[in-house]
Amino acid sequence: MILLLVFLPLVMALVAGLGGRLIGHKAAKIVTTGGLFTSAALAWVIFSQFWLPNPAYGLHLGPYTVPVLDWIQSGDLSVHWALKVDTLTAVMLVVVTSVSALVHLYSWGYMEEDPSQSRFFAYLSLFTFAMLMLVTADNLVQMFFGWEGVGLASYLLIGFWYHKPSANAAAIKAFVVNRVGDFGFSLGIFATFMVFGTVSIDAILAAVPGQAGATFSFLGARFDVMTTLCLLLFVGAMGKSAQLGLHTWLPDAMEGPTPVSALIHAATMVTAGVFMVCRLSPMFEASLTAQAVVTYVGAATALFAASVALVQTDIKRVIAYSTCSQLGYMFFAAGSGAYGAAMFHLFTHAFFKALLFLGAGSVIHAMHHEQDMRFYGGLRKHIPVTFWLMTIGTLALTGFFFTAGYYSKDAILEAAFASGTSHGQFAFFVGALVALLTSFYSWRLVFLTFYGAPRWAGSEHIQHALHDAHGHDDHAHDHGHDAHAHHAPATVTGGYHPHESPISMLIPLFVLGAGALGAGWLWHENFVGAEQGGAFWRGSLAFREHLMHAMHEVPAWVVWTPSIAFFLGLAGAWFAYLRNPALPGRAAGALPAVYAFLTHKWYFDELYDALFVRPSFAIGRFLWVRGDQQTIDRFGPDGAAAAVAGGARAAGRFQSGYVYSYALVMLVGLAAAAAWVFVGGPAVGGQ
Amino acid sequence: MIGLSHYLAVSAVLFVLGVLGIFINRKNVIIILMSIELILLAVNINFIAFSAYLHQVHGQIFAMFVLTVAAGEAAIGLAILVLYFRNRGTIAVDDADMMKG
Amino acid sequence: MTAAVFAFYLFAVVLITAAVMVILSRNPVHSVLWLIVCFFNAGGLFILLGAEFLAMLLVIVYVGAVAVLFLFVVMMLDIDFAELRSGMARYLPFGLAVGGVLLTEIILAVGSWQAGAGVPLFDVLAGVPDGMTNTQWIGSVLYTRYLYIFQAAGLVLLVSMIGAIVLTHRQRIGTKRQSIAHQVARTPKNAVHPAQPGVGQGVEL
Amino acid sequence: MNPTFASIAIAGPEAVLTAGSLLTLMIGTFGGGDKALRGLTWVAVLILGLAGLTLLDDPATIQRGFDGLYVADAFSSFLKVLILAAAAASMLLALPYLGTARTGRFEYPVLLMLATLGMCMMVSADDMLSLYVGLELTSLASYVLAAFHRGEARSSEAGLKYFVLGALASGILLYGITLVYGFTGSTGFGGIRDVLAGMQERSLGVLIGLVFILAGLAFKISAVPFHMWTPDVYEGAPTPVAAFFSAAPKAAALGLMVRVLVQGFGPMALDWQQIVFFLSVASMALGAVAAIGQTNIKRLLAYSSIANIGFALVGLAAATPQGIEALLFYTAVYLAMTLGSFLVVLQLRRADGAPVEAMSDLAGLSKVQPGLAAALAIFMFSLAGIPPLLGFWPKFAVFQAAIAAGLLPLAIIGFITSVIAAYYYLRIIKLMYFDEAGVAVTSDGGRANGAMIAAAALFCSPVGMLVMTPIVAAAGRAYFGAGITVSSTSASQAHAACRTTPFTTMS
Amino acid sequence: MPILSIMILLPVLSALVIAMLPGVDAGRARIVALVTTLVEFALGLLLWQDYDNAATAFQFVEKLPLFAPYLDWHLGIDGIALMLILLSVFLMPLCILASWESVQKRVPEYMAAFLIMESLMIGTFAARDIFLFYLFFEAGLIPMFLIIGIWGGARRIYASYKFFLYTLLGSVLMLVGMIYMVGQAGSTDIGVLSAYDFAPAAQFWLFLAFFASFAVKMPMWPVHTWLPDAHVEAPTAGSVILAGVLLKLGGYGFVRFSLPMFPDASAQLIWLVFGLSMVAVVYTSLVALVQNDMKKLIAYSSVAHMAFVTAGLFALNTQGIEGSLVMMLSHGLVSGALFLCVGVIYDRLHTREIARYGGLADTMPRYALLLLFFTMASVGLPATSGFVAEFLVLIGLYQTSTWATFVMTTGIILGAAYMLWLYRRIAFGSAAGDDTRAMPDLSLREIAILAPITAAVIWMGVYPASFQVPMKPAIAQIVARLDGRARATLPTAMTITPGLPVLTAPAAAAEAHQP
Repeated sequence: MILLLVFLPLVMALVAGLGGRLIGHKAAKIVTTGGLFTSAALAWVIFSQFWLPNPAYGLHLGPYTVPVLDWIQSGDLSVHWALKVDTLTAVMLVVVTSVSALVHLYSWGYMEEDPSQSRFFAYLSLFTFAMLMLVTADNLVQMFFGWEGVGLASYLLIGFWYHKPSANAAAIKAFVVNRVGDFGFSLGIFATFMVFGTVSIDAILAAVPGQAGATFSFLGARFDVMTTLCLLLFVGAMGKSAQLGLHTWLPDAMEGPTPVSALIHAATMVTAGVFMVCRLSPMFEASLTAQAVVTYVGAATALFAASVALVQTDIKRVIAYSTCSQLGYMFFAAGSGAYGAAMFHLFTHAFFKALLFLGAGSVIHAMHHEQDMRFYGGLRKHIPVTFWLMTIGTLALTGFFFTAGYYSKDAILEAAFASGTSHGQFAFFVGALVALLTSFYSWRLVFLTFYGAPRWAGSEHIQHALHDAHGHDDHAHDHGHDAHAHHAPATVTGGYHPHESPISMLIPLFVLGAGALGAGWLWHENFVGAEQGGAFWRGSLAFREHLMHAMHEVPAWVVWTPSIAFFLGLAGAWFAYLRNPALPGRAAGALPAVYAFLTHKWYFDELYDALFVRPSFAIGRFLWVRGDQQTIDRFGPDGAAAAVAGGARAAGRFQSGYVYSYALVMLVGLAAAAAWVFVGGPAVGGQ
Repeated sequence: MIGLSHYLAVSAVLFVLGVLGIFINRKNVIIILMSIELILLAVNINFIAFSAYLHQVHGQIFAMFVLTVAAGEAAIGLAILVLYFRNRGTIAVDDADMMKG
Repeated sequence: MTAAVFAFYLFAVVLITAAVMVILSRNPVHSVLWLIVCFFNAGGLFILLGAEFLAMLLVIVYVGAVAVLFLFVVMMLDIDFAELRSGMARYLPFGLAVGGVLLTEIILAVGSWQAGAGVPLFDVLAGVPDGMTNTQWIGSVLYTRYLYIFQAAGLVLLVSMIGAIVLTHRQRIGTKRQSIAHQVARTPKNAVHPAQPGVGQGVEL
Repeated sequence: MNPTFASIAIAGPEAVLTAGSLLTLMIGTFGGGDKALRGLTWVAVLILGLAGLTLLDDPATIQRGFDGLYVADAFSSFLKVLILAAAAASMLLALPYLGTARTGRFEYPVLLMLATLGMCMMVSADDMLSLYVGLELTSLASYVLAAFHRGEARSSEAGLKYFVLGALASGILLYGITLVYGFTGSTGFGGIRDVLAGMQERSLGVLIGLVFILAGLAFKISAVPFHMWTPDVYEGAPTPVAAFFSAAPKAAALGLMVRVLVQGFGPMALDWQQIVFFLSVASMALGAVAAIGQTNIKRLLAYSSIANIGFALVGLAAATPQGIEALLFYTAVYLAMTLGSFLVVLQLRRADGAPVEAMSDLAGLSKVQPGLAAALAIFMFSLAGIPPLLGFWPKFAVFQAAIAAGLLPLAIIGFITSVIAAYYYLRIIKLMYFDEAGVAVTSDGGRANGAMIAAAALFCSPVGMLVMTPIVAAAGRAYFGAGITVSSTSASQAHAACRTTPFTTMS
Repeated sequence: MPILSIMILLPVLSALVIAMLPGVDAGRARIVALVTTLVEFALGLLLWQDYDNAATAFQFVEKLPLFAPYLDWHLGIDGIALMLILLSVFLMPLCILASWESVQKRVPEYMAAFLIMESLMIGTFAARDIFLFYLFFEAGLIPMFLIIGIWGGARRIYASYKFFLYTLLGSVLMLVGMIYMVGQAGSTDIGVLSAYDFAPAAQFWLFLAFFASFAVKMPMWPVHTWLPDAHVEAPTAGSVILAGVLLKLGGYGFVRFSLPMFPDASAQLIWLVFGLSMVAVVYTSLVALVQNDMKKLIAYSSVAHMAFVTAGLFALNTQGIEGSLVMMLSHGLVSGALFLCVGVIYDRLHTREIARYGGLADTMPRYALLLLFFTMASVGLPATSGFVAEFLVLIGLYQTSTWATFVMTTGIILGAAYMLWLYRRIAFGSAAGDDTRAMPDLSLREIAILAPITAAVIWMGVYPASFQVPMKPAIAQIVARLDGRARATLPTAMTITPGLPVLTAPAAAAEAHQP
């Protein structure tokens, strides 16, 4: 079953990708979507086996591993292709396959006009396969395979509209920044192998206690082994999950088609880092330092991303930064020891963030690929279904009572507070602040998009659509956002009539909306419940029951903090964007430095560009010209050749053509040889 | 008393003179040919001196054959010289540099 | 100072002086003449060493033949002697230095000669009976022991002969040579060619 | 039997060559004259072949004749075969050239044969006297041959230079011989060796004599710094003569040098080893470097021969039997390579009928004359010492000997110079294969020359490696016939010892 | 059946037929060459099939004293040689096919040169006599010189000279070393020499002598500059062979000679190799980033990849050496394929300048897909051969030098950067001109060339055991020979000390993890 689940998407991807031309778009879409729904169904079956008590397995199914093939065998190193199934995996399987299946379906409508749809669906399925390999990995190397595989798919999908230079740049950026993370991840794998002599996750986790507290010396200093391993691996997680420092690719990744953003950059791939930390939670448990680092990084990311999201005007970028911020939540939950809470938030987040993205996609679809919220407004009446579903998503995201986000975010904040560590306390306060910001920017998005007066006429996309009745291939045009960043948004419709998306796009929205509403209520006891949690996870992550107990005993103000933050944010957004729309502009004018700092995303891109990208090219050019050509070649082969040629000229001058100079050379040679035997020869007679 | 070394010294001087004759002279190839004769003469003096002091006939025989060969050599040398003169109209050593490098 | 010592120094000094003049003379004819002086004095030295035969050979072959050959060529080549020898070699100082070094080395080397340093002074040949002259002594081995070399020397001379002829003998174009056989074999039949030319036509020969 | 007749019987090649040269001379003079050149050449080749046939004796024995002036052994036989073959080739390859250059005179084969006779005498010399006379016989004939192209100023200039310097060199050689004679009382190699072996301390006179003799011989093999004549003479002399110079006399002079140094001066091996070392390094380096700027093929080949002599001398510098074996092997292969190269050059004619001498004339040859270009490419790669062409293996052998003798620096320098030298060999390949054709070049030569080119190319190609074993074996036997024997050890032990020990410890 | 001899001699024979026989025109020459190389490939497969994976001894041994006293015709293969021979015979038919239409000048000679090249490559890997190895090793220069010089690009003369003389200079030093070794050990048999213990001082110099040759061949920084020139100027198939097989000779030399014959020196000089490899990875990757010429970029990437090979070999442990060997095979396939890809578009537009292309994903989608695949294989994406190789190398290297691993691993970032930057400029965006837009997609022949390589790359990436298993006994032998040699103490050596609260099997666990 698990084999079918995992490999079906691969097969379908190959069918659609290689045979897309042969079988046509329609067939390609059918096979990939069909394959994914099959996988999703299987995933739910597996999940239910772990979730629901079943006497057939002694109430609950235990973890098991399905071997597939030998992979790399070398000396002590032994790596297999194998599929590991336990609760953690099952949760991920559900998330991945469900969202993927829905996104497939959604894309039928969204990508309807694209000339290379089959390629798109192939990529989606390929991505799903890689993600499934990641979550079912029984060893670090296979996890790395999935890790890189999803990176590849992400690269391909971000750059799907490869005519756009910005999409190409974003794709490369995503891949390379992820590689930076992978750099840490692979070093972590190497170090892990060196310390534990194996890369099998089960074996490593079993051996962790033996290495706790071990140190190694390196360059004269002593380092804690487990801390080092965890931090190296965490660098990988940071890259994949776009944590502060390695986050820069994620907002740019919005260049990809919106379903991709929903699938990869919200629900699944970016959570791989969280998944890895949870999967290896016993290792992190062995190092307090590593946990603290994880917490701080998570908290910082949450804060950073939320602050940037406040000022973004691109609807997808707002959601992207929101994702980034929510990933920060998950990390500080993990860092606080509440892995279950992290996974829970991952689970719920998948529903409501995918919902938001797909909703945003629906809006964009309706607005003819305009993504700038400044050209939206008043869409509530035109696309009501989308409006309502996005509102549900926003409620869940901001943690309105009894929505999915309410349960998971509360759990995280309470766990952080209850962890009793200083970094946990810190994370709690940051988390509370971020909850407020989240509420503010989320509602800002809703208000800007669906309320107020229409401001559509300023959009070039809309203008295009109006002038070009067909206008199908808009996304094939190279429109940067700067190109149409008008200063004064028009407040007219321009005669454009947005339409609600087709049913294939709405069904996924409904399903996800349901999840966003109900998933928290349905499963919170399993994921974070002190009593059921242990039985649910069954050792697939480090589940601290006492922490879960402590969560329920936190002071009341802690419990109420997120809700208060929600209301404060909602009120703020209402005040700034509905009640008093001129306020944001005035605020930006009053604090230009802060505004610029936020709109430039804390200047990370500029910093990296100056620190890494430009120097790399400059050094490369320097090494090529100065190093290879002017030093190595000049003093090496070319220099030697020149020296020999000079020698040849000198010898030629000696060969003057005159007999007497020839005779002289002979005599000099003769005299020199005679002198040599006189003074320098060895004292040898004839013994 | 005159010893062997006296003869050898004379011969050495003659030899070096012959050698010098080859390359201090830049104008006339005939002088070079004569210098070669001087060298061979030095050789012969050596042979005969050694032969006398060793009481052997070897050296004298050798000297005789050197004389013979030297005569032949002179003939060839002069023949080449004549040929060269016919081709170039000069026997100046300085002019013989058509080939170099 | 015995006569022999005097004779040695005389011959030696004249020999070296003449050799210097050979290489320094402006006029090649003078050089040849100085060369002849060299040969005579070298012959004198040979006689002092008891090698009469070689002394005579030197005078006969060198003075009689080689030097004359030189002279002949010098004259024949018709060179403007005034023009020649206007300059010394550019490398003269260096050349002299090398020559000096060489001379020193040779003198040092031969100075170490001592009879009896492992050299068998009187070998088979040295023990010829008394009363045998130098010429006889040479003659006694020249055609026996040195037959091989003697023959080879003949070939050397043959080569120089062929060489001289090959290089300098010119077949003059237009010279008439007598061929007696051809003359004798001539008959009217192939000498006379009857012709009956028509009017205005020439005879084709 | 009369000892003289017995001696003549030993000296078969020399006797045949003497009689043959006189015969051809007479045929030429009284027979057809210059018109009979073609016939005479074939007659001369036949005589050379006959002379070769007399070598079919058992080469293992050492026979001395003419009261110790002459020795016939496997060493001399090996070299004589090479010399006779090279001379025959030089004779044949001249035919087309002499036909067009209007220098077709019947004396050419006669002189060549007399020169060959001199060379045979050289390699069979067991005494300074026979050495000298043989050498002079060769030299005098060579001077004439260099100036053989009478109407050509360059040819007579070449003859003049060759003569003057050659005479100087033989003067130096003779002077060295007198010193050695005076200090050892002997002119025979065996006698010199015995005296030297008995000497208690080193004799300056013998040393200086040795240096002078070495200088004289170095001139003949054109080792640096006694090489200066080589490029000019090769360029000026008629091309077939240059081919001849580059081949047979080199073999003879190398053989002579080995015999003098090993048999005569064996006890002084450590002394001459250093001089040979220097000659070798200087020749390899100069040959490699100076050739780079050349534009004339013959000059280039002259420098190439200088470099090759340097490589061959590495074997002598090793001063071990193994080194001599390698040197002989080197000589054999070198002859084929150099003669082959000259043959190809001779085969080519420019459209205006002039012989090809400028390297630029070779441009694009591979398109016009693919066969000749391929052959020349084989020779060039072989001369450059690139495996698997045969030219690599003698280089390998000499350096192996040098390393076994502890001369690691020599080997390293040698290999590096071979890389530098590869550059100019490659240049010819580049001209022929990479460049577009410049002037039209035609092939003009007899079938015999074509066959010789093919044979030489085949020999130098990897196929030649198949005959490597017998050649090396013959060279090995040749060495052990040269008169060095180790007493009181069995042959196999001696072989093992000889491969690594210098002569001094063996004598 | 003397299968190795047949494999060596058959191409030579075909080459002679093509080059010598009159009346062999271009078409026939192509067919003869293709058939020959296919037969060779079939023979290679036969070799693989008959190869006994478990045996440690050399197999298919042939020994004839043909070239006494200098060397023997002594052939035999172990797993390492087997794999490299397979690589050669696999790439060869593809090279012939790749030249099918692009080479129109002097086709018979061209085919002959390639066939001879094939024979020499097989000979190099199969030689069991050290001088026979040298012979084949060195002889390869000649056909390659001609291939670059005759059928190369504009600066072919400079490139061919540089290639020839550079590599020749390196290898003559090795030859000196070989001669010395044979003199010491008294045998030319590689097996005997591998078991002979040279004095450590001698090992040091011998190691450097061999290093001079193999480092140039590899090529390692800073003697790499011949490679970009040679690659750029060589015709496509020439580049494929150069990158695919000839560069492997250096690595093969290290593993066949340097490691087993000079184990002490190898262990002592790891700092040198690591240092150069580290520089090479960063240096050449950065240089590759700024190239405007496709072939030059790939050439520089080859230098970086080869640095992984050297670093892995001198990790001196099973993973490192095995990884290096897989890397050699993988790089042979991948870089060969990349050059073929370049050749495909070069044939259409006759320029290698990256800026002249663009938007090929539109005009040549099949091509873009394959190029993407090979790009990813080049950057070492898991499930391609490149990953297995890089991973093994680095995991092995980590145990020897953490610091080196750290620096070398940056190669995976930089590698991704320059390869994707290249791919973006070629395949993405819009076409640079009308001629670029008019380029037709891959023909059937071109697909037939690239598809087998694709399959092989995936096979090696997913199930590398097929390729690793035959090599294991040989590698085990080498590792055993290296075992216990005193290693140079690197300043970055890492030792693990167990923590105070030891829970399980304290001493044993700690011992086991000491590097």
